[in-house]
Amino acid sequence: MVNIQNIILSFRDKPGGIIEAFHAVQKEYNYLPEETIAVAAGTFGISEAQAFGVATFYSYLSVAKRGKYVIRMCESAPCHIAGAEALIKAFEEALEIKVGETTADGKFTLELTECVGQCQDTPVITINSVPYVNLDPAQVPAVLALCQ
Amino acid sequence: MTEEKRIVLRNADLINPKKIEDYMQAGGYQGLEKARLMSRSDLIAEIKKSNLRGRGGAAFNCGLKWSFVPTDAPVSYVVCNFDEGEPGTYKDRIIVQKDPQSLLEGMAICGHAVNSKQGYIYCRGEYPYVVELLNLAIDQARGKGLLGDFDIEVRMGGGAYVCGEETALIESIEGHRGEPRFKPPFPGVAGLWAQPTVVNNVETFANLPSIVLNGPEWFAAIGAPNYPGTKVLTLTGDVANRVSIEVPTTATLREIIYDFGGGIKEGKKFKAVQVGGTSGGFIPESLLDTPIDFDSMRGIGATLGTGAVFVMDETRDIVDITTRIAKFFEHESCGKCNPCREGTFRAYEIMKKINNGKAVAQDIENLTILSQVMEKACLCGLGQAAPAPILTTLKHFYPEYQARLQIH
Amino acid sequence: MITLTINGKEVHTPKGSTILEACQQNGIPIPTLCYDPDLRLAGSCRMCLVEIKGRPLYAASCVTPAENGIVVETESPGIVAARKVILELLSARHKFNCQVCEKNGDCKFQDYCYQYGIKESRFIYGEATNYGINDPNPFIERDYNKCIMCTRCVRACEEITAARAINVENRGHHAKISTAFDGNLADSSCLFCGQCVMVCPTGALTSKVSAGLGRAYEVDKVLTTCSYCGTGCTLELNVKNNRVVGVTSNRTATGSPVNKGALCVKGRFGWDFINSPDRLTTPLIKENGQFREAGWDEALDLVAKRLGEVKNEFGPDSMAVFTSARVTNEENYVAQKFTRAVLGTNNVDHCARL
Amino acid sequence: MTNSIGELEKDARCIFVIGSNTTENHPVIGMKIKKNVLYNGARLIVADPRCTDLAKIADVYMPHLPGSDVALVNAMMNVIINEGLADQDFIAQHTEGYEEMAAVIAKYTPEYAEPITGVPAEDTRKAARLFAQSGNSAICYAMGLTQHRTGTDNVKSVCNLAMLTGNIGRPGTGVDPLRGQNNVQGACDMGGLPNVFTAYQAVTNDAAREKFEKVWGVPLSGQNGLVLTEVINKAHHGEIKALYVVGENPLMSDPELEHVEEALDKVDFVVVQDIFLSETAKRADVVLPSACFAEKDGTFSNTERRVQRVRKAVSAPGKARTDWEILCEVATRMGYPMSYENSEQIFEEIRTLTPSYAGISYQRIENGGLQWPCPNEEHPGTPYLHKDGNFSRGLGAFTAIDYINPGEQPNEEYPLILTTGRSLFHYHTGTMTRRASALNEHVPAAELEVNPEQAKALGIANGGLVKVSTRRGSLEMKAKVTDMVTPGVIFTTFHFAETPANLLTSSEFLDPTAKIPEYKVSAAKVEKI
Repeated sequence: MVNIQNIILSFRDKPGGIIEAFHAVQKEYNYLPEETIAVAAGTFGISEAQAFGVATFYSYLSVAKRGKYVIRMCESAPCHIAGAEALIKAFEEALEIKVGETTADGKFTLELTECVGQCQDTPVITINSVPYVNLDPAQVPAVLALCQ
Repeated sequence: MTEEKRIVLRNADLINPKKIEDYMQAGGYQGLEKARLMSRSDLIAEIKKSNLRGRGGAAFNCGLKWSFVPTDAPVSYVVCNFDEGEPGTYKDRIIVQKDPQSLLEGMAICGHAVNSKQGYIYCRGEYPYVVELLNLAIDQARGKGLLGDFDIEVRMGGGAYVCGEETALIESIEGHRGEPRFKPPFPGVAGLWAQPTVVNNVETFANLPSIVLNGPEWFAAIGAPNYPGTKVLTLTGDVANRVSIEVPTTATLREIIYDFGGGIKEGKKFKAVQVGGTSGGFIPESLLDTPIDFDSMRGIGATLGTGAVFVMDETRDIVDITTRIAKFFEHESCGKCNPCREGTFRAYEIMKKINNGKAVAQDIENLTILSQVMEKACLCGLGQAAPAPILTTLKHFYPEYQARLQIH
Repeated sequence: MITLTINGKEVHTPKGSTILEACQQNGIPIPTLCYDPDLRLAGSCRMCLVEIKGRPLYAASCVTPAENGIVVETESPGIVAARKVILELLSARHKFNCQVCEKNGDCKFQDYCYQYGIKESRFIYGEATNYGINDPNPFIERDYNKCIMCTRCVRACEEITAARAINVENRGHHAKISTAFDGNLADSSCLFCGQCVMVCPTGALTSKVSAGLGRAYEVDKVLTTCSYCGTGCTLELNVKNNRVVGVTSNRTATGSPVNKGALCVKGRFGWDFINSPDRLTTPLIKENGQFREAGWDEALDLVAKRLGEVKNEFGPDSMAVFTSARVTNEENYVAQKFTRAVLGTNNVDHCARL
Repeated sequence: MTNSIGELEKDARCIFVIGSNTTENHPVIGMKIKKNVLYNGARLIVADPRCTDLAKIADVYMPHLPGSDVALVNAMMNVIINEGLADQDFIAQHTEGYEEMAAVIAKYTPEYAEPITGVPAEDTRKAARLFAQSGNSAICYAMGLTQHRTGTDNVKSVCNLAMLTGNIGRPGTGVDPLRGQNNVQGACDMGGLPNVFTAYQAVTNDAAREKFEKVWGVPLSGQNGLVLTEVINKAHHGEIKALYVVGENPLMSDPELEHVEEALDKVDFVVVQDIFLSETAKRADVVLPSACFAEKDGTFSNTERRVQRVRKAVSAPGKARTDWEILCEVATRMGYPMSYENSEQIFEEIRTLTPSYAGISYQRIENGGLQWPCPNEEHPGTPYLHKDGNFSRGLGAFTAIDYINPGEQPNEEYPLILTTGRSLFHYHTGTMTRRASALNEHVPAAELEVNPEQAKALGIANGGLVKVSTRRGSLEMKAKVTDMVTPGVIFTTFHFAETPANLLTSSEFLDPTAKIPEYKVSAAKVEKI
């Protein structure tokens, strides 16, 4: 893993680059480990409270530890009518966790998301930002099997 | 019958989006070249004359917007709003994925018009794969020296729908919480880092190369006179063909759903269509012959907005869908202004109560007054538009609400 | 000057004014919650909405420029309805316990609910948010169940104190004022200056030191100068029944020229030594190594007599006076006059250097 | 302060803070500086052995060794002179003594100073350029600069720096000592000093003395009195027979407490007027209860020379009386009748004898106060001194100053430098703040700040008990492991009677002019308990 300090410092000269830095850290760790906030605050000349405020504003960023595979399930209207609810339930049952939780082995985190912009093929989920489209509950085991 | 007319998607599937040479061969960057031979004021006058209106929520005359940038501003910015977050919308993604250079060329044209040296593309965080493509495209354009002294940087959003609002977007580029600013000042006067800033979306910029190349008269003659040109639409929901299309703005909703979308899936009957994304109004069958241009849509309480066309068949539960939409706004409200922060939350709670069959008439009354106040009192477009689905469904589909009440 | 019409009356205001300022200059009351003349504008509470003829949306008067010829209504039926809805929305999240609230009688939110007749909220739907009230610090009570998210505290922390200890976390209805990771103030960059308490328009932020000692309408405020460091901040001693029960601050340039209402933790929360049971209340005379209480006459006579004896026996320069950097100019003057004119020596000094 | 507090918020484009932990000791001034730096683009230079809050946001932070101020400032001036950044016009028109000073400065290259100050030469250069090239540069200092045996030299050095760059006599420039106590300025203005009457009129000046003799109606001594530290030393020798203490607490605030204690024991008669039974009051023969600031009328003069009202809010407890009333009673009983109706009447007498206060009246300061000099009732007060480079003495005098090392040097037995100061949450000897419930609850005891590296070497854990010793004595307290202090330097506060830090400080090395003890440098050692 790349050192958080180094990741963030590489954005130092980018005005307003804190969000880019957060994305870069999250790409590496799947969430923003605690020290991210202090390091980012110091790097971008703002306070920790301000950095924390930024990090918690954006739903794509997480300050809570997440699993290796973050499954975000869209439930916006087009996905909703295409059966998102059943799909969500299927994931919850398959992983034996509720939305917002992480499996005990730290492998999967289930999250809801709003639209991810793949509405031609609903319902849609993303796994670590890669979209999987046109899913139905029956495909859940196969989708999970892709995560190795 | 209306046919597809491709301006922004003119190169779609005809060129390799990863090869700038393909784009050049198809006439790419000739618009920019032509623009650079014009004076700034002439260029702005041309765009004004074309009557190109922003392909986003406000449909403001593009050239007029540019003209607000003070001519003596030492620093100004061109910002591309690529934060399309409206559920049912993915047209900007299609445009960029199929032809990224047309966006860059459009931004560079704008850069020339407002004397800007720096552009930003604010791309939603859900599209990391598109960001890669964009960066490749920028590298290629830069490598060929096509952008001249204008540079473009891509910034990623973070899953905040409100950042589609131009001032929230600017806040986000500055590294802040994406909370909208009050206006005035407008970005044209004081935007990014308090400098004059033009914010347009992908589709607006992508129109520019053709307009410059073919002249404003050419463009103004296409589609509806008050909203000329084409519109890229994305069809979702219960249509047979869930496709993206580009049509002149004279096309009607019925044509779009039935001619392009192939009608309702599985031979079912039409019930409602929501245009412009989740903040759009619900339109019943009786209004389907309305053309899609911005003003006509506004006339029926809808919005063209992002060009999302979300179709619902006869089996769909309007109250349930509206409840789900209320949840969307509850989730996406930034929380800065009172009526939106509290209003979206309470509206969702009331919708849930109705949806669960626990509500009484008073609840609908409360929902109505709340929605009416939000429309007029919220700080930004998000809160102002959030009640539209509620108010339009209450208007056109009231019996469905009534049927849910405990005491009818 | 700009001329505009407000509530049917033509009024004038300098160019660059907002509609709110135009109203204030012309004695037209506008309710505000997030507006604070010392802080950057937010335009977010929407209480100050007004209707401008020909514009489809209501305008927040605190951030809307006054323009020539505009026609403004400040209390139209639509505006009143909107304010009521806003107050009811806030009432739905605000925990009312005015009967025991420190801010009762000095609460803008309470005032407006009263003014607009908000007896109950139409919008109590869903589960009420319940934030714990447990920030273990001795200075500031943080009760976010009463917070209306005006963010004046955040802006004051940023713009007056520059401590930036708090910010808004999360978003939408779940937004809340917090330190990093929503921790305790003591673990943050908070300096406990209480500027947040000063600007809070509700009972969300109050002084723990003053808790229960007196409401705003019960106290007299006496403007004076802080007794701690040499900055010379002006503060208001809050007095109830001849007892200091708190410190507030005046924010006007004339009333508070150095600090414009800003104080530090000592000035705002360090006042209760005044009422300490350790205060000396009677003269003491030492006899056989022990102090005993004495009357003034006895003590003063003794001091005068002994000083006189020393002066006679050893001369004036065998005596010295330490005057004080903590007593008034007048007292310092009297002390050095006493040293020079009465004792007859220049042996007078104070701890300027220590 | 030559200038006004408000100027630090906007007018100053560069602020050089040396020996002042402003955000803790003058919090409201600290806020203004911070805002100017964070939001208004002002540049900030901080020289301090501790990495204070301001140091963290400084453009240049120089953690110089305690007591090396002259070397540091001389090195900055060396850079300014050598790089042609001095304000030659200002020097030519408004100053004297430049050549002599420049001759001394010549050897103080940043490289020469580096081993003395511990500040990298490059940082000194950066600081010098920033200070000289920012337009309006102000200097703020506090006890960190003055509490050395070279305190007067240190102050004169920063005056040199201000004059060298022409940073005097305009808003946002100047030399700004931040006074530590609410009315230190006033006590000095009022002649609470052994060599001057009010407004610094020398007791040795015949005309001044005659003026006071005439109004007071008695002959006055023309011989300078003893400063506080000299009084203690003389008392130690048995030469002070009576001591009258008004609201001071030398048994906490003075150096080498054991020495003070012995001295007080030798004084035949000690009177203490105070609001609490302070450590000093406990040693008194007679204790007289006085009123605190909330219980009396009067005026305080703040660090920017602003005379402001103090207003009575409540009555004093029990039989307590105001300090002036008590003093008048004693004077009267000693055969010199002194009585005033109220504090305003005293102030009126002050005005007649004090040129800089002559234009100030209670009526005029009802709203907002006035900054002296204010010579007449029409005068608006003086926000900043030396306007347009016009010094009260005519030309501003440069002083050639060589660096002298602190009196006490670390050695094998006492390898560390102990420096003392204050906490945000307490005030001076703690008589008030220790009895302010919230402040005392929040910070109930002193801590010894130790650098992590140092702590590791000594096996000290954060919060662990340590013994800190100097040649004078030892104290036990908890350690606070923090990189706020550099290795080699330890820090504690002097607010706490349980751990009186001045038990450790020395009274041996005094500034020859101001007689300030060297609080900021004591050779010390720390042991884990």
